[in-house]
Amino acid sequence: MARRQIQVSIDRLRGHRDTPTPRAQKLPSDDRACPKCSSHYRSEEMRRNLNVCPACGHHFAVGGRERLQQLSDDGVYDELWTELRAADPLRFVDLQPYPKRVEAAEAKGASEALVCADARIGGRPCVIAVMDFAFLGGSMGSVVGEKFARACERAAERRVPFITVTASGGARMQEGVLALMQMAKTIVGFEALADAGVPSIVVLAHPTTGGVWASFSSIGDVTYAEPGALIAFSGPRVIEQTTREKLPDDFGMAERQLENGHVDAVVDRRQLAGRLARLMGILELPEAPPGSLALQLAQNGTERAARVAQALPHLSRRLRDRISRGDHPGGEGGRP
Amino acid sequence: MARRQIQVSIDRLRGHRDTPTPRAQKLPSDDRACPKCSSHYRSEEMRRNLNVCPACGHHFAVGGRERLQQLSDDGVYDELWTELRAADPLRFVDLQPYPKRVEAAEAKGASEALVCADARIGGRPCVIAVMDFAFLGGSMGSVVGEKFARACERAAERRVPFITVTASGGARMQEGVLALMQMAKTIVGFEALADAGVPSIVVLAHPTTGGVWASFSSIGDVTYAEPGALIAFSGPRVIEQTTREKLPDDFGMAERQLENGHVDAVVDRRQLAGRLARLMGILELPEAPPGSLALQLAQNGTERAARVAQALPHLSRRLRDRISRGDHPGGEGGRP
Amino acid sequence: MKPSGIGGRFRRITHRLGGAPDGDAGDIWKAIQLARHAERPYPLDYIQRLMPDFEELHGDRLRGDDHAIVAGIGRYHGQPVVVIGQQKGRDAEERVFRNFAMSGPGGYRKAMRVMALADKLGAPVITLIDTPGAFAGAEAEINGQGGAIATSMQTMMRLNVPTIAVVIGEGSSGGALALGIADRVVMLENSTYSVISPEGAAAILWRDAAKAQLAATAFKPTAANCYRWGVADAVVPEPEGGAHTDHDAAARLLDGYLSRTLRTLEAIPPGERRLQRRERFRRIGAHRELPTGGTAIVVGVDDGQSGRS
Amino acid sequence: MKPSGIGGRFRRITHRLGGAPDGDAGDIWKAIQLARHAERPYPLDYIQRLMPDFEELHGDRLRGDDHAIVAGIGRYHGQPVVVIGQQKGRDAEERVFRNFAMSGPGGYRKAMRVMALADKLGAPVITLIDTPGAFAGAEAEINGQGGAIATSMQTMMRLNVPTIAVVIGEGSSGGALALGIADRVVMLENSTYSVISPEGAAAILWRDAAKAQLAATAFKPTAANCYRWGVADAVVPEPEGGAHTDHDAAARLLDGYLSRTLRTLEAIPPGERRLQRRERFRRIGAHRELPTGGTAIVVGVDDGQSGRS
Ligand SMILES: [Zn+2]
Ligand SMILES: [Zn+2]
Repeated sequence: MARRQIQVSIDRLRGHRDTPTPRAQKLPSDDRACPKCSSHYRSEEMRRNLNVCPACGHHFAVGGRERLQQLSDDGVYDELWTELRAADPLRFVDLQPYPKRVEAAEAKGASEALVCADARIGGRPCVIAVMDFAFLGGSMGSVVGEKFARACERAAERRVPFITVTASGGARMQEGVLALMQMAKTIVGFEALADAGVPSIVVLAHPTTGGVWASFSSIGDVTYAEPGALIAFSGPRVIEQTTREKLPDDFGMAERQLENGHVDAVVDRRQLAGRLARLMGILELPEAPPGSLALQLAQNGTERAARVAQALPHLSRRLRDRISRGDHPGGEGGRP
Repeated sequence: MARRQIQVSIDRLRGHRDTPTPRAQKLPSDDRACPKCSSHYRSEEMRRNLNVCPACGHHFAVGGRERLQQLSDDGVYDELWTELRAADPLRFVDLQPYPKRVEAAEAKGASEALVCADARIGGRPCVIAVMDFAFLGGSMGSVVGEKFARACERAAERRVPFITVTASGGARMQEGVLALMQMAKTIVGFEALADAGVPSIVVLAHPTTGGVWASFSSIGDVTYAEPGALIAFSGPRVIEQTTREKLPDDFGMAERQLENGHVDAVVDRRQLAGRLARLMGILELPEAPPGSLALQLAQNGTERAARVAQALPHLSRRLRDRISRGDHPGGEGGRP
Repeated sequence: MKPSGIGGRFRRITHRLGGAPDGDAGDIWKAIQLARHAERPYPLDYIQRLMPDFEELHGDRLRGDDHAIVAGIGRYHGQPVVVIGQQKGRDAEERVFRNFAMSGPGGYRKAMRVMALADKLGAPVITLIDTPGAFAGAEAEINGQGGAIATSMQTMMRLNVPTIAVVIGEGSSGGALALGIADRVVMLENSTYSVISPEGAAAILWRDAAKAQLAATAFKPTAANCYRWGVADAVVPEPEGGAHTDHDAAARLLDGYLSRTLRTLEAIPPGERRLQRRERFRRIGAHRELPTGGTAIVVGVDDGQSGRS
Repeated sequence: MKPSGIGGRFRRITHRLGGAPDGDAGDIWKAIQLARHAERPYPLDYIQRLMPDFEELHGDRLRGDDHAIVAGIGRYHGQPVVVIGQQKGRDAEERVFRNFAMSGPGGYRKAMRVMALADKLGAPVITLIDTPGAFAGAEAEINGQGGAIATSMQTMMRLNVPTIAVVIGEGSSGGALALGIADRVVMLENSTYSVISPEGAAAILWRDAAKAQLAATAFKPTAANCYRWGVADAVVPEPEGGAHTDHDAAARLLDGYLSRTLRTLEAIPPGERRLQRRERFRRIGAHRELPTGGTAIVVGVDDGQSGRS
C-alpha cells in the first residue's frame, strides 16, 4: 500500500504536544525524578525516550497529543473534533464548580480527556483515540463518550483499525448519571466496529480504572497493557477500605492482569508503535472484499454441490497409495 | 390446551418397564437395602416411591422406561426408534467382545442406553430422551447419539419442549472414536432446538460423567439435578489418581454443582414431574407465532416511526402532573 | 445568546434538556432515602406479584452462583418473560447472603447466561435495578469485574428480544448500568440513578465520608431529573408515600407500565428494535460545540430536533 | 445376508464403511508412538513456519491464561487466520508449564474468545489438536470442565467463518473433540484420534494400567481408520519416517492442504457452510436398524448413498 502524506498542519497541535503530566509539574525545574529508581532526567531527554525511564524502564504518564505523536508515522496526525467541549448539565459543585475545573484543565492546553485523530502507523491508516490523564484524571464525560463513538464510527466507515489508548480514573463524577451513560455509548461505538468487522485494539496505560475498565477497554479484540499500569474496576484503596483486605503491591498491575486472563500482552512503550503496526498488518482484510474469492471459485459450484451429497467413496484399498501421493479422495477440500 | 389421549399400545413396552437396576439385581430376593440408611424395602414398595428411599430420601437408580413411566401422565408414553441397535464398527474386544456385551445388555430387556418417547407431562406434550444406566453404564455410542439427535429434531419440528434425563458413565469405549463423535452429534441436536426456539430441559441423575457431561447435558436451557447425583467430567477416582488430591466426599455432587453454578436446582424425584410440568407451562410459547402480535400492532407503524425520530418533548413543567396521573410523555411506550 | 470560547462561560443547557434539574436538596435527599427504604419492594417482591409461576435459575455456568442477582423465567401475561434483578436482603442475615445487592462478575455472567436463554426462546427481558454498585473486592477484580460489566452491556445491546430496564431503588455506578441497556429504561417515582453511591462520592470528591448527604444531593439523581436528561424514558408512579407503603399497589403500577410497553416493543421488528436501542444510548449526553468561527453550539441529549441557537 | 434380530449376530458393516479397519497391532502401536514422538512438531512449530507474523493472544477474559492451549491470529496467504492449538512442552520444564497439553476449562474458554474474534473479523479458524485429554483435576471440575468442552463444540458449530481442525499428534477424548468441530477434520498421516488415551482405556477396560499397548491397539485409532469411519475427511501426508524427522517438510505438506482447502471452503456461502458442518457431524456413527419385519439394515457413517442391503 502506497504511503500517503497526510495533509494537515500540525503547528497548532505541536503547541499542545508537550503538556507536562501533573507529576512533572510539581518539580520546580525542567527535571523529572523517577519514582522507581530515583534517577533524574531532563524533560527533553525523557521525552526522547517516550517518557520511559532510561535507567529502570518505569513508564511515566504521557499526554494525549504526545501519545499521538509517539505513535504516528513521523509524528504526523490529524486531530478530530477539538470543537467538542464539556457542558455542565448538573450545575455541579463539589469543592469547586465543575466549569472552573474544566477551565483550569483547558488552560493547560488540552481540549478534553480524549484526543482523537486520523493517523498512520507503519504506513497503515487507522483512527486513534487517546485518553489524557492530565485532563481531569482522564475522566469520561459526555465529550469523551461522544468523541469515542464518533471515532469508532469513523473507523468502521473507513474500514481501518480502531486503536485506543486509555488512562482514566473512570467516569467524570461532575457530569453525574450522564457520565455513567457514556460507558454505554462506548459500547455502541464498539458495535459499529463489530458490524463492520473492523478490529479494535486497546492499549491500557496507567491507570485504567472504574467505568473505563468496565466498558470498552475490557472488550477490545486485542488488548495490550503498558508495564506497571494499574488496571481495575475498583482501585486498591477502595477495596482495602471496603473489605479490609490487604492487597499485594502488584494488585491489578498489567503483569498480574495478563496472568488473570484480561490482557493479551504487556508491551513496553518503546515497542508499542512497532507492535501496533505489525498487528494491523496481520489483521488487515484482504484487498478484495469478502465474497469475491467466492465468486472467483464459484465456477466449481456444481462440483461442490455434488461433493456435498457424495457419500464416503469406496476407496479404502487405494487410500494408502493416495496418501503417499498427497492426493486425497475428495480433492482439494478433502472428503465433502 | 385440550388433553389428547395418546393412541399407542404400550403393552409391549410395559413388559420392559420394570427393568431392575444393577444394584437391585445383586440382592438375592425381591428386597432392596438402602446404602445410605440400611433400611430394607420390597421392590414394589420402593417402586411406588419412585425408587427413593422412604426413610432417608436416597435416590436409587431408575431404568429408562421406568423413568418414562414415572414422568408421563398416567404412565403412558409412546416409545420411539426401538429398532436402532448397536453395531460393532471397531470389532472391539476388551475382556470380552463388544457384541457379547450388547447381547447381554439387550437380554435384560432394554434395547439401548437411551430411550426416547413422545409423552405428556401435566397435559403438556414433549419429547423425552432418558438414559438407562443399566444398559452398559448408560454409555453413549452411535445409537444413543442417533436417537438423541432424532429426538431433538422431533421436538424442534413439533415445537414441543425437549426433556432429557441423563445417567451415564460417558462415551461407549467399545465404539472408539465413533462414540466420541456422538458428543458432537448431540450438539447438532441442540442446534436444531436453538433454531426452533424450543426449550431443552436437562435432568441430571446419578451419575452423569465423561462425554455426556461434556456435551449436551451441561448446556441445557434449564438444568435440574437429582439429590446426590455425581456430576463430573472426570470422576473422583480418576482425579485422585491423576493429581493425588484428596477430594471431599461430596465432590461433584448435585448440591455442590448447584453452588458451583452448573445446575439450576436440585429436585427431589418425587417432585420432578410436577416441576417439569410447571416449567413447561412457563416456557410455553404464546399460541400465536412470533410476529402476529407485531402485525396486530402494525397499524400504529407511522406513529411509531414518528416517535423514533421524535426529540425529547419540552414537557418539563407538566412532568409532575403527568407522573401523578401515570400518563407519561411518549404514551404507552414512554419516551421513544 | 453570547458565544463562549475556550474557558468562556458555560451556556445553560437546561432549556434544551426540558428544564433545569430539580435542585432542592431536601427533596432529593428524601428521594434517596425512599429509594433505599428498608421496606421497599425488591425484585422477588415484584416477581411474586407479577408472575406467580416463576422459575428461578441459578449459576453462571462457570464457577458459582452470585446471590446478589436473582434471575429466572416466569409466565407474564401469557408469555415467558425473563427477569433479572438486583436483590437486597430484607434482614441482616439475608443482606449478607445477598452481599447487599453488590454482585461480583459471576452475577453479571449469570445474568448474561439467562439473557441468552431469553434470546433463544424469544422471551422479553425485564431487569430490575437496585444496587449501591458492583462489589469492590480483590477476587471480583481477578475474575474480571470490569469485563463482566462491559460484556453484560454488550450482550444487552445485542439482544433480539424486547427489553425493559426498571430502576426500582438505587441505581449506582457501572454495577447498575450493567443491567441497564434496554429498549426502555424507566425509573420508579422515588428511585435514583447515579454515577456513584453517595458514600463513594463523598469519599472521592469531598474526601470526607460524612459528606454523603451533600454528595448525594449534588448528583440530583431523581427520576424526574433523569427523565429530563434522557436517561429515563418514563417515570412509573409509586403508591402515595412510596412503594414501601404498599407492595401490592407498587407492583400493580409497575405491571401497568410493563405490560403496555412490552406490547409496544413487540410490534417493532427485532432488527429495528436493536438499532433503536443503540441509537437511544448513542444520543445521551450533554456537550458544547465550539466551531472555529467561535459560535457556541449546544447539543443536548437528543439531536432529533434542532439544538442550534 | 442373514437378517439378525435382537441378540442375533452382528452384521459386518466394514464394506459399507469402505473396508475393514486396519487391525494390525504392530502398525497401530507404531502410529501411536509416532503420534506421541517427543520430537514431533507442535502447534507453535507449524505456526512459525506457516505464518511468521503471528500474534499470540492470551487469557480467557474470565480469570486466567491456560498455557496448554495457544491461540492467536496470524497472516496466512494474504489474510488473517486464527489458529488455536494444544501445545505440549518440548522439555521437562515446558511440559509442566503446558500441563502436558491437558487444558482446563480456561483453555477452552480462551479458545472460544479467540473464535469470537475470528467470527467478527471474518478470519478462518484452524485448530491443531494434540492432547492426551482434558485435565482431570478438582479445580477444573469446579470451573466446569464439562460445560467448557460442550460450549466450545457449540461455538465451533456456529462459527460463520471457514474452519479446519487438524489432528497433528494424539487426539484423545472430549479434550480433543472440543477443538474438533470444523468444516473439515483432517489427520496427519501418523496422528491418532481416539475416545480415550491408551492409559485411560487400560485402567478402565482392562483394569490394568500396564495393558496400555493392548488398549491402544484395540481402538485402532489410526488416520486411515478414522478416514474410513468418516471421522477424518482427509489424511495429510508426513515426511518419510514421520513429521519429527523434518519439521519444515511437515509444515509444507500441511500448508498445501490448508491453503487449498481454505480456498474451497471460502467459496461456500457462510450459511450453507454452517449447515454442511452440522450435517457432517450429524451423520457420523454406525448402527444397525431392526425393523418390526425383522430385516436388518445397516447404516454407515454416511447415508448419502444406499446403505440398505
Ligand atoms: Zn527509573
Ligand atoms: Zn435410606
